[in-house]
Amino acid sequence: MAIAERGYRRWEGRLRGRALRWWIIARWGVRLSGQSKWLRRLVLAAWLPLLYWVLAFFAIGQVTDPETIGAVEDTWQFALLKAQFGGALADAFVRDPASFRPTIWATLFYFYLYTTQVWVMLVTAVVGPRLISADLSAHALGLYFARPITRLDYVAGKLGVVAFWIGAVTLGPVTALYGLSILFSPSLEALSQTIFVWPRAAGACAVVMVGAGAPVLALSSLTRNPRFLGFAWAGLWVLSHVASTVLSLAIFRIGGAEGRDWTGLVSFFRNLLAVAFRFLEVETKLAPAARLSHRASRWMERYSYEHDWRWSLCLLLVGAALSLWVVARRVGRAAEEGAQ
Amino acid sequence: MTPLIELSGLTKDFGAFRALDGLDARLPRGSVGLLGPNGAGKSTLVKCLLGLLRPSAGRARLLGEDVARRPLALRRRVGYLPEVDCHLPGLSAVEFVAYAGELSGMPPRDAMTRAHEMLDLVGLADERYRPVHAASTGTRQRVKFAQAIVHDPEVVFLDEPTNGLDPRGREQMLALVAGLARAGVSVVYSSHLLADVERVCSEVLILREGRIIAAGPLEELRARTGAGWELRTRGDEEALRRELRARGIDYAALGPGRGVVRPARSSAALDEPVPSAPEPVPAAGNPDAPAVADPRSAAREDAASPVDRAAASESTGLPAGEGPQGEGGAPTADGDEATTRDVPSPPDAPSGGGALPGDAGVRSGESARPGPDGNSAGGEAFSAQAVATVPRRVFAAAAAAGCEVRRFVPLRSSLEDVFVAAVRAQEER
Amino acid sequence: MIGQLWTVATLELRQAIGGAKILVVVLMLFALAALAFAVRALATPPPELGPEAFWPAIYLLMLNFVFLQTTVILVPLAFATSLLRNDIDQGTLVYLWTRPVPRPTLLLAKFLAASAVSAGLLVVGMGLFCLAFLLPGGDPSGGAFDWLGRTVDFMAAAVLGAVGYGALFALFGLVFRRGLIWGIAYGFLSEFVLTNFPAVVREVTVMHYLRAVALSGVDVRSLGLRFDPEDLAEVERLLGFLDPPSAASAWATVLLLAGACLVLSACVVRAREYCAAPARPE
Amino acid sequence: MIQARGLSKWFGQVIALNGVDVRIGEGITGLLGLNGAGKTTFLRLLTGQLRPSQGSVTLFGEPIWNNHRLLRRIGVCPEEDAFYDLSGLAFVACLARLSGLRRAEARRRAEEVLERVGLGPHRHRSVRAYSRGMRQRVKLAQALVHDPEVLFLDEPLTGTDPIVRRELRELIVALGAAGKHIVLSSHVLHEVESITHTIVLMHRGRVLADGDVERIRALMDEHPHRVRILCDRPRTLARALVDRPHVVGLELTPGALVVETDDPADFFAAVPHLVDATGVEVDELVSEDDDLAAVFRYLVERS
Repeated sequence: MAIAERGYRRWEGRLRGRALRWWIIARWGVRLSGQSKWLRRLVLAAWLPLLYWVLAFFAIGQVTDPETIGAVEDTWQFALLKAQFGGALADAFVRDPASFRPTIWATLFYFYLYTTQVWVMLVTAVVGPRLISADLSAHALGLYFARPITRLDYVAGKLGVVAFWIGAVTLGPVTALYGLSILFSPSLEALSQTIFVWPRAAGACAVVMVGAGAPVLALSSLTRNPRFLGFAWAGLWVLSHVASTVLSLAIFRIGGAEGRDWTGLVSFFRNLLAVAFRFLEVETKLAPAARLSHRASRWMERYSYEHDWRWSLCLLLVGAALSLWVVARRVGRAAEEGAQ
Repeated sequence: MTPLIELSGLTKDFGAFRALDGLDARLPRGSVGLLGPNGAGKSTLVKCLLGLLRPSAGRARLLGEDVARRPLALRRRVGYLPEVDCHLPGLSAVEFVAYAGELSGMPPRDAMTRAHEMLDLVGLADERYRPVHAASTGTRQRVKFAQAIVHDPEVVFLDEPTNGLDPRGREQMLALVAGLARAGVSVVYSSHLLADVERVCSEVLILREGRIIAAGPLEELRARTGAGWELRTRGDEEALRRELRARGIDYAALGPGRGVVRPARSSAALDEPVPSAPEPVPAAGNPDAPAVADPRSAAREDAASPVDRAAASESTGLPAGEGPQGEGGAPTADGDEATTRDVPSPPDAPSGGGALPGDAGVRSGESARPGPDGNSAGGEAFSAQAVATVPRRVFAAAAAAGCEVRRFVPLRSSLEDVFVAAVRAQEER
Repeated sequence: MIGQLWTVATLELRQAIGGAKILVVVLMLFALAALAFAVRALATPPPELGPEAFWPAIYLLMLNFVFLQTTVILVPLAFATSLLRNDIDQGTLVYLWTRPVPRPTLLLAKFLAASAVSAGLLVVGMGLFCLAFLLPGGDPSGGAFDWLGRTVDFMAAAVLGAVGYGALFALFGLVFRRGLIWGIAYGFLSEFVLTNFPAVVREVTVMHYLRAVALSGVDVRSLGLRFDPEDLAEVERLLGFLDPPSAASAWATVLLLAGACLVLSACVVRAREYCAAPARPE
Repeated sequence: MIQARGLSKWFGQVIALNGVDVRIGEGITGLLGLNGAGKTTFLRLLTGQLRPSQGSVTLFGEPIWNNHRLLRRIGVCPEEDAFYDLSGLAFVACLARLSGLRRAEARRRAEEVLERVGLGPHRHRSVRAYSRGMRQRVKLAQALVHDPEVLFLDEPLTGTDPIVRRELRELIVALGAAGKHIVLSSHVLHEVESITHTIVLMHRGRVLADGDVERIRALMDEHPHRVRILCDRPRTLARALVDRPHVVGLELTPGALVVETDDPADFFAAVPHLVDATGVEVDELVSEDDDLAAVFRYLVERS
């Protein structure tokens, strides 16, 4: 009977290349941050309003279904549609679903994205601050960089974590919603008209992931104690929105200045939404309906942004790039210090 | 076999402060000791070898590869136990080690099974499932050790691994390190504790203020210091001294019931003037409170009035190396992080007895001090034959004097004396 | 006694100045000043409102909403909630707690220092705000509006707020483990919800009194604000003009509240143990 | 001086002190125990930072909790390595002011005490730039500045390198000699033994033994000793030893003999005669249980 040698044994396996190191950091980061109760409650809360949208898409599917076309006026689905889109647009849609389907889809998806921005702020405020500051205060960077890992892997991994949770609150619900709307749509031909929605929505979510994720990482890498960071981050969003509102009120609403209202650029929310608005092409889709229904035109006025969306996108991307650069530099210096 | 570490003119500056000043050394594979007081540049050297710090000048090669050129490939074959207290936040011990394994390139499943194996090795039972940041110092130190070896590195850098461990923890850590060396993993053991390095390393590199003051195999460095025995007795000391002198053995008393025995030397060198004695036994207050400079010896003292062993070694010129951990000697149980002989920072040690004011009056006269050139000269004067019969004569004398012999240990030079001699040699250069 | 009070106060002052908090607050104040400058530079009075009516109205509205009702709560919240928390986390509380000074005195000294810092920052912030507003074009209302007087009223309200809210948030910091969350909850509740309720409920909030002090010298009607009637009522309601208490009674009420909070804090500090958790059991 | 009667302290369900009854007298007393044995909690109770959950603890007869006048007579050197961002002099002078000294006197005393702990030349540098040893010394200085009667030192020597440890020890001994009463906590056994003979041994929140080391030293000879003898002919020595009445165990390994005896005094007296008679060449004779650590282990296992 051979007694197994209890002491230290060599490992026969072979170490893999450096390819997916960032994925490992991201995967473990998500697992670790997933343990926080607050975060799970937030994500759950973000998925709840989905019920209403599902109902709305169910109603749309039913209403445009050929057999029931005749007796549609008095059904609850049509009532819901009218409540949501106003009488004129609802009638037009029922009569000629093909041409109005993209409008309805784009608007509904935009509304959903509009409501999730608050969740994005809260989720990043909960997940973001601890990601790097905890590593800094625990001197963990010495451990990370004593292993075959570059700063790029580390930063990409951490960005992956915060992007995952932003996605869980935006891309996740959007994809689920799109899947259900496909199920409820009566025919394949309807599907072809709305195929544009998902990739564009996903693009908008990607911009949100990077635009909101990177700055919170930069904040997280600046300090060792993340206690105030969550509030500071949320404060930044709210204050930028308040400042933008005050500016637009003072200058364009009450004051009489001419020219396009550029104040939207000051607000973080508005930048993200302007990009989403453009990605889903809500404006072009809503234009034909605006002529018909008063409500559609009011939406146009309320949700569209006078400033050019490209400025918003550029502002977000530059901000993200700057943030990631700050993170890389801080992490690099801390790696040497951390190992001190 | 390519050497483990080759340093050529390695220099590292932090602004004006020069942490490493032109290091040149070649160290073979196996367990290498990096020794020096806190702030001597040990950690900086380790970080340069790991590629965490870029050297300001000169080159360092690890396992035959230049550290600055391809650090990533090199780091896959290296494990690191940092000195600073660090952990990966929020993870339990087993997650911590598995994650570390994956970061080094192990597939997830292998990393998890290997993590459990490593945690068994370091002796973590159910604490492995609790978060590391809430664990005790001992547990955290063991987890740090496990994460350093989970990916089966060829060389492991251990920076003060026994920091903050209680006696039992220290013993286990040293046994683990020895286990590593047995399994063929090269170990670079950086510490300011001499006894740890003595027990684990075959090669030693002694650093002081960024410069190498001694390097080479441990045995060679220690050969330079002479022989002698520490004797602890209880009973009539005067009778014992007379019996010993009658048998040609010189007894240098260090305190009541404690002394150093050496074969008596005929030459006059024996009775040179005695330098001022070790620190004072405090007059008022607590008369018994020993003014002990060297922590290690205190543990050996009788309660009566233990006198400082280090001071004794300086004044008697004899290597007062403790040596209980000599060949086969079981490590005394009370070794905790400060117990073992620590490396005195040179400004104090080499100046020897002189720096210590006041007098003890206990040993004036008996102890001899072979010249100022340090203890190495005193050793070789004895012939091998004279040395061999000392033990029997000592026991015979003790029997005749009717004294108890509570402790009789050969005085083998400890690294402190090697350090002291090296520093003195360096200052002369 | 006074010497010890002064020593602890300077210690707390030094700690407050050195931290990252003050940096964030100063940044915020500069941002507000920039906002004022932008509005003054870019906005033009609408045709129906002459410049002498438009600018004072905008200035007062911004001072009240952007400054008084947000910053005057946030700054004391940042400094007063963590009076002991900083020392506990740093581990330096032991130096104070083992001195022959009664703990309520230590707390009082720290509170005074924190309030002084908050008040100073707010006053400087408002000064900056006013300066930034007047910079681009001198006095827009042609002398009709006493800019300095009104700003000083707001500064007085800010100091009162620093003391009032400071005492309240100090109590939160001592009683609750996560004092900051409760502080924000109260700030949000009192600021956005209660102040806009009908008069009776409003008396409960500190903001009501701060506003009374801030707007004591202003009569909106005299401003000649020719909003359409529906807007004017809205502005009045927002500015809490229905039945403002007199400035003196407002000061008295808030100081009374602050005193009560401090007495409560003193009792809490005597009763509870404030020291870092014991060493982890082996 | 210090009297604890039935003193207990718990945090939630974790009990830190469990019914401690001890009296600590004048002079230097060592508080000894492993990490987590309750030393820090006991010191915090003694310095008024914690309130006893049960029982009482008094200093000079007075209860300590919320008794700030009593704090005038004590100086505390905490375990945490925590400081304000001040220079050494400013730090000590500021705390001196807090201890009731006027501005001029505080500064003078601060200069004096910094000189005494050997930080004279560094007093204007920021404390956070100090080395580990210097930080320990400035902590000692702030505890000494108002010339208290009693000093509470929580692990003063931990984490310092040997040279600083030696100097700090000399400083503490000198303070003891100057008549200050000191309660010194440490988990490093021989360090405390090298400073004082009066020790209080704590383990898992209870006092195992207290009093003079001599009394504890006497315990040494009560518990069995394992003595290892390295010699050329272990068997002959073993044969001679086996009929000794107090030898309870013999372990033979090549070149070494381990003897277990329950009367060490008798055994050590016999050894010279036996070695002389058998003519065995002994290289080394070491007892594993002839020191304080052994006593601690023995008491811990026994309790």
